[in-house]
Amino acid sequence: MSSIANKLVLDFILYEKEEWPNSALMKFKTTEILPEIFPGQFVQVKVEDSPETYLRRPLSVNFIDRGNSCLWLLVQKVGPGTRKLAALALDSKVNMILPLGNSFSLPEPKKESGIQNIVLIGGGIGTAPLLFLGKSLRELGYLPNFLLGGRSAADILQLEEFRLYGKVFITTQDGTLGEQGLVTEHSILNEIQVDRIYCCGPKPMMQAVASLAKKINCWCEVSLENLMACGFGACLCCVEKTNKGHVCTCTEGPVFNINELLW
Amino acid sequence: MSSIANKLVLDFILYEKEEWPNSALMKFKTTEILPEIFPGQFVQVKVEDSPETYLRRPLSVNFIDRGNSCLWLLVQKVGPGTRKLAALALDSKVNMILPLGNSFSLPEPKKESGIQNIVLIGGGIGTAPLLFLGKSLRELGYLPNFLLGGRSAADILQLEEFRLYGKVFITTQDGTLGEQGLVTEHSILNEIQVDRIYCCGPKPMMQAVASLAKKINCWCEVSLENLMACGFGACLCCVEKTNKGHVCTCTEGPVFNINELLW
Amino acid sequence: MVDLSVQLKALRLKNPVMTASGTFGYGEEYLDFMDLSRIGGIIVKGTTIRPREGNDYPRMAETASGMLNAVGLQNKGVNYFVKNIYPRICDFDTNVLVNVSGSTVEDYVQAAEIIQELDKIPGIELNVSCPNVKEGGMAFGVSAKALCQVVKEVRAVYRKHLMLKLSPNVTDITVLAKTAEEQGADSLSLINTLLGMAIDAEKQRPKLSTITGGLSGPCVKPVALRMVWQTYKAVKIPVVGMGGISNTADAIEFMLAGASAIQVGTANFIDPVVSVTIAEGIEDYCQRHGLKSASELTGALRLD
Amino acid sequence: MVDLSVQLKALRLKNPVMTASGTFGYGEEYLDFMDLSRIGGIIVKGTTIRPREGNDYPRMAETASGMLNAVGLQNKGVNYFVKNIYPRICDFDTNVLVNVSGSTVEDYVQAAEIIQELDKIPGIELNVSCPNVKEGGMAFGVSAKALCQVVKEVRAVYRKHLMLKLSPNVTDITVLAKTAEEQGADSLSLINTLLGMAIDAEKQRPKLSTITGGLSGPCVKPVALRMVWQTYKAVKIPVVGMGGISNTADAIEFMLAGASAIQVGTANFIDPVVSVTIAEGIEDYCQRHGLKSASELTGALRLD
Ligand SMILES: Cc1cc2nc3c(=O)[nH]c(=O)nc-3n(C[C@H](O)[C@H](O)[C@H](O)COP(=O)(O)OP(=O)(O)OC[C@H]3O[C@@H](n4cnc5c(N)ncnc54)[C@H](O)[C@@H]3O)c2cc1C
Ligand SMILES: Cc1cc2nc3c(=O)[nH]c(=O)nc-3n(C[C@H](O)[C@H](O)[C@H](O)COP(=O)(O)OP(=O)(O)OC[C@H]3O[C@@H](n4cnc5c(N)ncnc54)[C@H](O)[C@@H]3O)c2cc1C
Ligand SMILES: Cc1cc2nc3c(=O)[nH]c(=O)nc-3n(C[C@H](O)[C@H](O)[C@H](O)COP(=O)(O)O)c2cc1C
Ligand SMILES: Cc1cc2nc3c(=O)[nH]c(=O)nc-3n(C[C@H](O)[C@H](O)[C@H](O)COP(=O)(O)O)c2cc1C
Ligand code: FES
Ligand code: FES
Repeated sequence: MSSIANKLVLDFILYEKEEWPNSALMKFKTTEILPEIFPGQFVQVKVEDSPETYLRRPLSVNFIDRGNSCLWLLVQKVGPGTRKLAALALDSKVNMILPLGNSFSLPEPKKESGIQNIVLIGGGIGTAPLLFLGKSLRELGYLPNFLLGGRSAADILQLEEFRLYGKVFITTQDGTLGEQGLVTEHSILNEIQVDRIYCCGPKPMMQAVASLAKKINCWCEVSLENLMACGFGACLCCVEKTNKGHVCTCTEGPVFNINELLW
Repeated sequence: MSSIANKLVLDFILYEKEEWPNSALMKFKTTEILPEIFPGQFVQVKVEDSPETYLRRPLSVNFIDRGNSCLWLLVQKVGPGTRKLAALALDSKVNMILPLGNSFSLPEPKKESGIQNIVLIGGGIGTAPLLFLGKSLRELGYLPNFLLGGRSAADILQLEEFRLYGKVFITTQDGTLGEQGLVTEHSILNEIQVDRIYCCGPKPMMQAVASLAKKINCWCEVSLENLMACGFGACLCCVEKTNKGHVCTCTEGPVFNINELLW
Repeated sequence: MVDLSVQLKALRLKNPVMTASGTFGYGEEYLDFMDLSRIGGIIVKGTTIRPREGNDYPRMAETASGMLNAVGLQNKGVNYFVKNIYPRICDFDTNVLVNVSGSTVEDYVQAAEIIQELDKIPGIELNVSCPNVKEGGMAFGVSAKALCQVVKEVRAVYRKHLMLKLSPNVTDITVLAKTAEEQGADSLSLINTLLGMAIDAEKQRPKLSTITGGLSGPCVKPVALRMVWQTYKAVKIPVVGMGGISNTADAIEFMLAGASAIQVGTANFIDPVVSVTIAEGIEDYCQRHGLKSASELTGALRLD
Repeated sequence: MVDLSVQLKALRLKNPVMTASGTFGYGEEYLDFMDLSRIGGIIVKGTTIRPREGNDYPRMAETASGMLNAVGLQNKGVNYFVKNIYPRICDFDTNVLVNVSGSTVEDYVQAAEIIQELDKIPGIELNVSCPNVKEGGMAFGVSAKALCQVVKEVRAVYRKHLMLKLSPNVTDITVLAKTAEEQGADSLSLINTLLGMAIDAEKQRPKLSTITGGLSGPCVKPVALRMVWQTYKAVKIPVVGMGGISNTADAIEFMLAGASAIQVGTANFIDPVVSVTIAEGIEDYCQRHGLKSASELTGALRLD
């Protein structure tokens, strides 16, 4: 966990959008200076004028460009809030609270002797925080392996961006892209000696990855997506039972080492 | 009161809009055939995606062009619903229930001997139903006198349209347009022998017109704007106390002869 | 084919969707919009033994995801209903139940006796829970003793389906539910409106002529659902659930919580066809979930 | 200049805005967003004599204009509070009150005695109305007899400001309000959450691990406002109003209905600065309406 910047409430403008049937990549800009943000952190987005979304919606930071005060969100349309968000017109104003949560633990800059092979496993929209994480790892000298899984080819997003920072491996359940099957079944996991796994995706998938990691005795962090009301530690709604008891996933998470979890 | 068409729930598309600081003229089209609509009738508009507007909003029919299935609404921005409506982008879909309510009583077609001078008095947004009414009166051979009042010049809307169908007289409280004062103080009311008054506007203004009408013993209909929940006679929320007891202004109104009211 | 019909004791509904009293007029107000034969039943406007003028205007205020009303049982009395309204609506191809209110036990009993004579009215819904009328009404709904008496005496004279509508403005709804069951109610419907209030901050005045009024709409759904669930577990007679139902999912939730049928209220104002849409939606839901009959949904909430 | 300060008996708030227990952590969670000295007070998280793990996940569900929670008083116990949290927050330049919950009268008394020793805590808010905990909690809030006992015994040992938080899940809130007043409570705060429930129609399961939970947010405002009004008319001690307050107009409405001060709860989650915005808004409102002091708003609802 890194030292965390002050939390802010900021207005952003949507300046670019790429939309797919079930998801959208939304690029936001703010006129303010962005606080320092670490991979794995998230924002709480206010979805305006939607009677069904009283609370904010937590979304991982997909990418940032602090120099230009740009922040990307990758949004899967699963309900009223995300649908409404993904439907926003360019130039719409969106209010966010950020940066929230802890972050993925970054390794020391790469050395000959240390960690060699890092695998970032993302399932479905769980790939969202991995782009930013992959870029940070690349800056530390690593060549991350992105292992992306989905039900079918349409679920695999941002391929070009991922290729900028590392090697990409894909599984789809219907075999329409990459190897057919689940991420945990991908051949790469047998071919290389995995030193570190970062994982984000649906809970069953993360649990499968966690047990694989335990089996091969590999360091592994996962990012949880528990339901949140506030996102900054005030409501105690987002708890996960860990070896320290109930902890808030919005402040002590969303990133956890699998050893802390009771999975 | 005329014989009323079946009520429908119809989708419209906003195809043209004219906006002022406090109001907007919104022109809608539907692909369906519009039912017969009479002046004084209103529609119940669904304001989508506004957490504060659970109920529909009643708005008078400002104008219709049945041949082209067009319907105009003149909307004053007074709260969340009307603001949201007035802010809609062109091509937005809007759902309405229509036609609702009774209508202004139209006179027989003009004869030498009968009714001569008809005055349509509108205050603020109360001018909305008078355009459609004026057009209908013109079609019956009358040259309506529109007496339009407002706080200041900016409140006097659709002047050109009104001039198409009759003579226009104006009062503003600050004197920025027409005579300074209240509608009931306009000189025209002393200059002509008024045979019939139709009136729509804020309640105090309608009450002033009603007492003037009673004083000069003139036939007078007013259009009420009581709070409504359903708009079609199901909830009994919109009642006005009349000489028949509590009656629903959405079915037995919004138009009442002042003799029916207990003002 | 899904069997959508449900039984409320001897009363058969062709599907679980009814419309709630006070939100559906006498059904006639909706004839332009929908075919009444497509729903399981309608509960007509609150009817009292004597005509009532209702409360003064203003009678409604909008609130977050809901509304307050203070109609106050405006109606022309049961005899007017029998003479003038019943003949117009008695041939509706659905169950027409009359919602009955009163200020005294005698009021309820008399009205029930009069309505019993109407062949095509298979039941009444006793409203002991209207928060908008000073004299009685809600008093019966919040005291087990008063409720006991009114149900007992109406039951003694009324032989058709006796549905009792419970008030949510109570500490423990199961106490009242059990009382009504013991006194012979055939079914329980809930919830009536929650007592609420709205103020105009600028004018510094109440928004309703009666200061307080009845809250309905999606805002009350969580409370209604909880009470249906509590009531379902406490009694054996069928429960008819309502409170904020606006779409199929809402209706399914009430049935899972224990409702045998549901009523749609305020949502009719926003979408006058919604009750038919929900009836169709329930059929679709049953098909998708492999249910042969809608009644399998009742109380099927999974807790394992 | 408007005098924004209000008195809750001997307790002076610099303005009428407080934040509600369970929605504001220990205040620290909001330090990034706002200056705590800008509001009248904060009520920290529900505290119990022994540590509590709280309920299982999931603990929240969104509802129309509101949310359900089932946190279940997760906290590390009063002694942990005294040792580890109090030192960090005791210098906040605002009134810090501790919200106290318990399963037995003894629990409440012991916690009150311990907190009494903390110099910078001018009062406690007794929570007898948490709907999310099986053992006690709400039981005290819905029975006048139980409430009487707990207030009496806490009052016997606790000499600072004793605020009693009432449950809305009752037939007649004035009965409980009067009981608390008689037993010496200094002020009453209301409402706590309404007991509600949410179901996932597709999964056919409750959305909360505890099946039912506490409803809060704008959806409950009409009920809260009504109860504040009823309570204000029934007692002489100050009333602190809450339930869905999200903006200045909401706060003004509660004061007009009789609240001497207000608490902002769930709205803090959506806009963490909202309590300051409301405090400023009240000043502006008083100026526009020519009021010299915010306390003139209390009970100023016009009924003529
Ligand atoms: C730390 C964190 C990071 C996330 N990052 C992303 C991301 O980058 N991209 C993305 O598309 N999604 C992300 N999610 C999930 C996203 O928050 C939910 O999909 C969204 O809130 C659903 O809102 P809705 O109104 O569209 O759907 P709803 O109808 O509210 O819910 C649809 C589904 O989403 C879940 N959900 C609803 N509200 C929340 C909430 N407050 N927190 C978590 N889950 C919820 C529900 O359980 C349900 O299964 C993240 C969640 C968390 C907690
Ligand atoms: C038959 C009829 C015809 C109308 N015609 C027009 C018209 O042509 N153009 C126009 O701009 N306005 C018209 N109105 C008024 C219009 O309905 C309200 O201004 C609108 O509903 C306010 O909604 P809101 O959300 O913007 O404001 P809100 O915040 O809801 O209210 C702002 C003000 O409008 C009043 N209002 C709110 N809801 C209603 C309601 N359901 N019925 C009546 N008044 C309400 C409130 O009392 C308040 O004073 C008409 C009203 C009726 C009953
Ligand atoms: C305008 C209005 C009038 C009502 N009148 C009655 C009534 O006469 N008798 C009755 O038992 N319930 C009456 N109710 C309550 C409804 O039948 C229903 O119990 C309540 O509104 C909750 O359901 P909903 O949220 O779906 O509207 C009325 C409700 C509204 C909104
Ligand atoms: C997540 C959450 C936790 C809460 N915890 C407590 C608590 O510990 N003690 C308490 O007295 N009230 C608690 N409450 C109730 C609030 O203090 C408040 O009474 C209620 O939410 C109504 O106000 P609101 O609608 O402004 O939120 C909690 C509310 C929420 C939403
Ligand atoms: S979401 Fe509120 S504490 Fe985590
Ligand atoms: S608005 Fe419902 S009856 Fe008139």
